[in-house]
Amino acid sequence: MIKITEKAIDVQKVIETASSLSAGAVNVFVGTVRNKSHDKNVVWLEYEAYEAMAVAEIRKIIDEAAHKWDLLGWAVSHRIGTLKPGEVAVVVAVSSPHRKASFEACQFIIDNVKAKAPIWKKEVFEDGGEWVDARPISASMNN
Amino acid sequence: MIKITEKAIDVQKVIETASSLSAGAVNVFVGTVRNKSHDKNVVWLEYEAYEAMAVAEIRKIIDEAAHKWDLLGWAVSHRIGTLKPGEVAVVVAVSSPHRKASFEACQFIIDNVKAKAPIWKKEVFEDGGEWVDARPISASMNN
Amino acid sequence: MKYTLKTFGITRDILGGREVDFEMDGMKVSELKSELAARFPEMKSLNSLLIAVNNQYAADDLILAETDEIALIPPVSGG
Amino acid sequence: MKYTLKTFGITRDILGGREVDFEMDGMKVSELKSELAARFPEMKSLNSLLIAVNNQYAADDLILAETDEIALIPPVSGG
Repeated sequence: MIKITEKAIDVQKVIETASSLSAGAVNVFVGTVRNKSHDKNVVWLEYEAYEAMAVAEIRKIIDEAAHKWDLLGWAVSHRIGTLKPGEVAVVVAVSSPHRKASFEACQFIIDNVKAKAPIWKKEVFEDGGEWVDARPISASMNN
Repeated sequence: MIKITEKAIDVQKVIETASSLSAGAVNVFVGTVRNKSHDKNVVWLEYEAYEAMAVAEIRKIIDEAAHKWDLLGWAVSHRIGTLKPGEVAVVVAVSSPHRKASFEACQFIIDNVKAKAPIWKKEVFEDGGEWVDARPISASMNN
Repeated sequence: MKYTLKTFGITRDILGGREVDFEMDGMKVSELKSELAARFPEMKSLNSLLIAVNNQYAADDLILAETDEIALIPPVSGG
Repeated sequence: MKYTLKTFGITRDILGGREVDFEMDGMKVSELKSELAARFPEMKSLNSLLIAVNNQYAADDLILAETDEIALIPPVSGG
């Protein structure tokens, strides 16, 4: 299951989707909104995705992971829209017969989703907002 | 939170216990009962723990992890009693500011819990039961 | 040639629209990038800019068609 | 000396009880281990046997007291 959604993510459901009766291990990464960034208070985050392409890119990443590790189940859910600190932005869950593979595959997937999936976030502080990583830090800090 | 319990583990609750508003990353390991072991059907598993000591050993493991990585929250819950295939036997959740630390700390904790905590499981097959890892494989296979 | 550009993240703020018509003589992805930089100097301040064509990241020498779905991909920051 | 042994996992099957009284002359953990192997030969088939005293894994030369909480720890298999 690959899902880009405006609704709150049900972590338990994502885990169940990735689970398998023949898997002993499920590894889950939950990315949440932090209340601080660059020592400033985060009021909220805006996420947007190029949806069709994001799903296609995540599918490629999953295929690559399934080629490297013995995966029995997997699920990726990414939220878009307005998120408050503490809310869940992304969940990746994978199951495999043994735990080492579940850790490695889950980390591979989230690392690549963050690096390649066309999804963007804007951090909104008390004094304005900023697209994360869009510009060099020195430039963006002067905004 | 360290918990040894006869009741079904609420994974979502364990994750929430480990989460923190200042953490962007939560890694979670869920160990489930497999329906096969050594190519035989598992009918159920019996888990038992030396509870007071198990809690003390897990606490030592957590302390060691908190010393090595920047942990903002953590929770370990281990089930005991009779478990059917698919049921959750153990959940480890840790949160940290960055995801790499959350993966490494979670793996360290589950690896050590499995190696050191005084908890035992007996696999019950259609033709009898066996304490896992108690004897060399050749001996136990002849049982 | 007249292309339609989908914009995301900071490129939407710079170009000022979700879908922007863009006329230029060139037909290559590399030419689109230089034209964007020429007409919107702020584009040069981005850490990176990729172009996606029909939901795939495109190489610089890819030839664009007016019917392609063309998207501007500034540095991603999901997760 | 008379000790009380808590048993777990396969050691409970071998000794036949959750808490077992155990009399012997020795007072060291190492002596308890050899006595167990002598009286319950099946103990020798285990992959390992640790002794916990008062909720801590004990070294072989630790001296046991009759009031200690002594537990037999066969190979663990949690998770």
